[in-house]
Amino acid sequence: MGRNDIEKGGMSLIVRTIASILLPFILTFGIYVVIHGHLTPGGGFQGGVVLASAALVVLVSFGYRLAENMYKKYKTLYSPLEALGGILFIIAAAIGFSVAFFYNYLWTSRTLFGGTPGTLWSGGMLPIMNIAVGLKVATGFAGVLALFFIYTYRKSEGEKP
Amino acid sequence: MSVIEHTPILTIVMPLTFAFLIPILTAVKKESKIPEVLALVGSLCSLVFSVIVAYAIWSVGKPIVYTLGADVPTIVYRNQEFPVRILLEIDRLSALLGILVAFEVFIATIFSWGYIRDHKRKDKYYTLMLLSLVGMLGILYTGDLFNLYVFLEILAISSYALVAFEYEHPEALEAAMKYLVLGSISSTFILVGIAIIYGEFDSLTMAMVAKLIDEYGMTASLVIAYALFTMGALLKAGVAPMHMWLIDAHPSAPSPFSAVLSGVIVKVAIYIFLRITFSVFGLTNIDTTSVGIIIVGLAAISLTIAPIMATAQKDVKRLFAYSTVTELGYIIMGIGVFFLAPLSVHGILAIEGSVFHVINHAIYKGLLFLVSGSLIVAVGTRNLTKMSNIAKKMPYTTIALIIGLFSIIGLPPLNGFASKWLIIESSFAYSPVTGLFVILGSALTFAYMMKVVLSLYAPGGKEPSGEVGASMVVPVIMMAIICIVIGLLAAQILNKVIAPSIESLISRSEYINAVFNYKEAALNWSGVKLL
Amino acid sequence: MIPPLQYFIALFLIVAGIWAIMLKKNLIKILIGLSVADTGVNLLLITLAYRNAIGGAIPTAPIYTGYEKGMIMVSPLPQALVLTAIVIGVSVLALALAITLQIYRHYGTLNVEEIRRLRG
Amino acid sequence: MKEDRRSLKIFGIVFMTILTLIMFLAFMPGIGVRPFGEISYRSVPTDDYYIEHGIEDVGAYNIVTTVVFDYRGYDTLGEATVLFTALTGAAALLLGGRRHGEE
Repeated sequence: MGRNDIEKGGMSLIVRTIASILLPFILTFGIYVVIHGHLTPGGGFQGGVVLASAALVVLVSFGYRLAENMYKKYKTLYSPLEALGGILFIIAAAIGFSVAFFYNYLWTSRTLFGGTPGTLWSGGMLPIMNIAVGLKVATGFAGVLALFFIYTYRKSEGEKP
Repeated sequence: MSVIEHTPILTIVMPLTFAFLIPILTAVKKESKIPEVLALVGSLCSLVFSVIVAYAIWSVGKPIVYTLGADVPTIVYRNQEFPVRILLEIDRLSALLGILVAFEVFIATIFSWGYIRDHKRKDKYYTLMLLSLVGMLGILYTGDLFNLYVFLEILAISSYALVAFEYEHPEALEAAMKYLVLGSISSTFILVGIAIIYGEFDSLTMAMVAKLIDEYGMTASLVIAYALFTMGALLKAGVAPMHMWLIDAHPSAPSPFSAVLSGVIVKVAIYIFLRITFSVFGLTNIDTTSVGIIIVGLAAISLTIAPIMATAQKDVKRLFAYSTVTELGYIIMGIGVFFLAPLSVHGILAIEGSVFHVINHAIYKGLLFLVSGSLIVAVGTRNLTKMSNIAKKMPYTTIALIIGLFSIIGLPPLNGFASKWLIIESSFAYSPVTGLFVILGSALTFAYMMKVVLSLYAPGGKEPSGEVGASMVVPVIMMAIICIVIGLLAAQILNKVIAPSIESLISRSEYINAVFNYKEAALNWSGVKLL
Repeated sequence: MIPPLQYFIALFLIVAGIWAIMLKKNLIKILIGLSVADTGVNLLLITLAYRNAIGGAIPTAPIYTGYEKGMIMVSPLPQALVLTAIVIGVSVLALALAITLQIYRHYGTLNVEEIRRLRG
Repeated sequence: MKEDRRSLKIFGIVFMTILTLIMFLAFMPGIGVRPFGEISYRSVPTDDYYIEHGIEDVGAYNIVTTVVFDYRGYDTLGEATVLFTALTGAAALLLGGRRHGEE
């Protein structure tokens, strides 16, 4: 902690400790919301946003240095991951091509996710689509947030003498 | 069911899949030609599929319905079954415009091969280009109101991003911001209109809404919903008093996308207006005279103000953007004359002229914007007074440009003549006043386009180093050839292509009944005659 | 002439948002107006989903987990539409913010009138 | 210049007032959309269908998710595409700046 870290965009030790304690809970909750999307309120989008908020917590509390390291490591990854979510969604929709696009083949034939309604193992292609959309939304929003964060920080740094 | 029966959805999903593949494959292998190749294949796929869909519809002669996730759920309403799911409903007009859209994006993608070469962000460019194609095809093929809004937003967001793409020039950013704000307002209008319709009928399927409107008649809230739709669509189209964003946005985009913007995206907004008017609300349920007067008024403003402003422009792309507003005036004028004299002979002639002009304008304005791209690459400037000796150094591009310019002026053997003549003739038949505005617009178009022609031969300025690469010459020449071909075959195209499309646009019962007999209306390959 | 309160609030948000878009000078305020108008439309759609129960009971969300017999549910369709509309609104906002960042870098101001030609 | 701005402002206020009145009119009881909470006599029972048949058609307890991913899955595909478009657009605008030479 100290002035230097704060100037680098990070926050004080208290905030960072609390953030690192909270982080696993946020992630667990996000994943829970995604995979229980067909049973309880929530779903791919809501869970994805919760997961992306974990990324926001990291960005805000740990600041620019960590964000930049993460960014350098994964900068080629977030856009392909989001696209992968989209492809997964299209594939899930295309499973029903024997009848029509978006036909819920998995449920009507009870092949996969074909259990009793109300259990986790039900809903046909819904869990797959929830996971695909969750992946897409989480990476998408995390990517946008990281982009804004790094862009604004670099700009303010560049303007300093 | 074979794959061929899924062509309506494949037309939309194939380019989407390729758009998703671009970032994945680019991450695997950088500094390669992957984005270009994928974009080319994606747009070619949807071109081929849209031609197949159009061929099937022409041989069946009825609208085609594709139910997404078909089979089980239908609800019974008044002893008639109809699907609760999202529908694709394609009639002849949407199939025709689908081919046009896919073709224009395909040509622009070929042209981009040379224009965007070695750009650092070219993968983003090609992804956005494919996504704009997905948005346009989705709008044209959909039979569901909210789905129309979703695809409108895909189209809009990709357009905003591509207008701002060359942000090294700050005016691109301003133009994109203006476009974004006005586009969002128009989207909000359309969404409120959809909400009102949902509140009235609890249904979003266009054909179902149309049937219910016929049954219960218009209420005050439906009139307001129609007004909101019209306002939103005309704002998106950029008709005269709301044209300021268009003048900034179209020149600021990269030239191939300028061609797509001016050529087809503006027309998609007009398609939304036509579809909402004819198929959802119906001519008998709206006050055609007052709508017609408003539209003719807007057209008259477009036809006078825009060409006068264009004459003063030095920037070649800005001049073409003003010209787009003028041409929109022609299209809107035809539609307005139809509203004022619905279902009369010259009314139908007028709207046929409008739809024909939509196609012709897409071809020659696409050509002109692509040529402006070639000039930017070869000369390095958009200023007409600073170019010289274009004709000598770039012979093929010049020939194509001159064909495009003569076409836009309306010289007889070329395609611009046929559609403009239809609009002039029918608007004179309706009233000399409307005819006068159209003639005025033509005369002013002649004036400012001759300015471009003269500057091609003028000395004193920067000279191009030579002809641009083959990937930039071939599409332009192709467009020029199409200009000539459409001009020569104008009568046949009018009878075989345009007139049936208008017929299916006007016949509302056909559109409604296709959904209630959705099983017969599905694309069934056995019903299609092979030539 | 004021519509029922439930609709009035949604319509007020839409109109206030468009008002801010048209009359405010600061780009960020314009974007806030955009967001407010979006929220208004979403509220309008959600309002249309509500259905009165027959016995005066409060209707529940359309989810069968924890369902008891005799409960009535609100319409699920507008909720799905709102889910879509929210994400679309957020996407437009993200792109608009990206453009705004670039505009601020080039001009050093967010005032619409000071930015050359960017008026209306 | 200043006069110009004032006339623009007056036009904006007039336009907005008209728009406000029009939108309010659409929701007035009696002439407009159905009153709050009531089911319109004109409406189609689509929503009842979703509630009654959702479980047997799709097999999920959350009817909203059922509508989002199954009955209106195509909209959701479009929505996911919107998000992808916006991210691609934002990346195209924010990356590749000249000043830092990054990416």
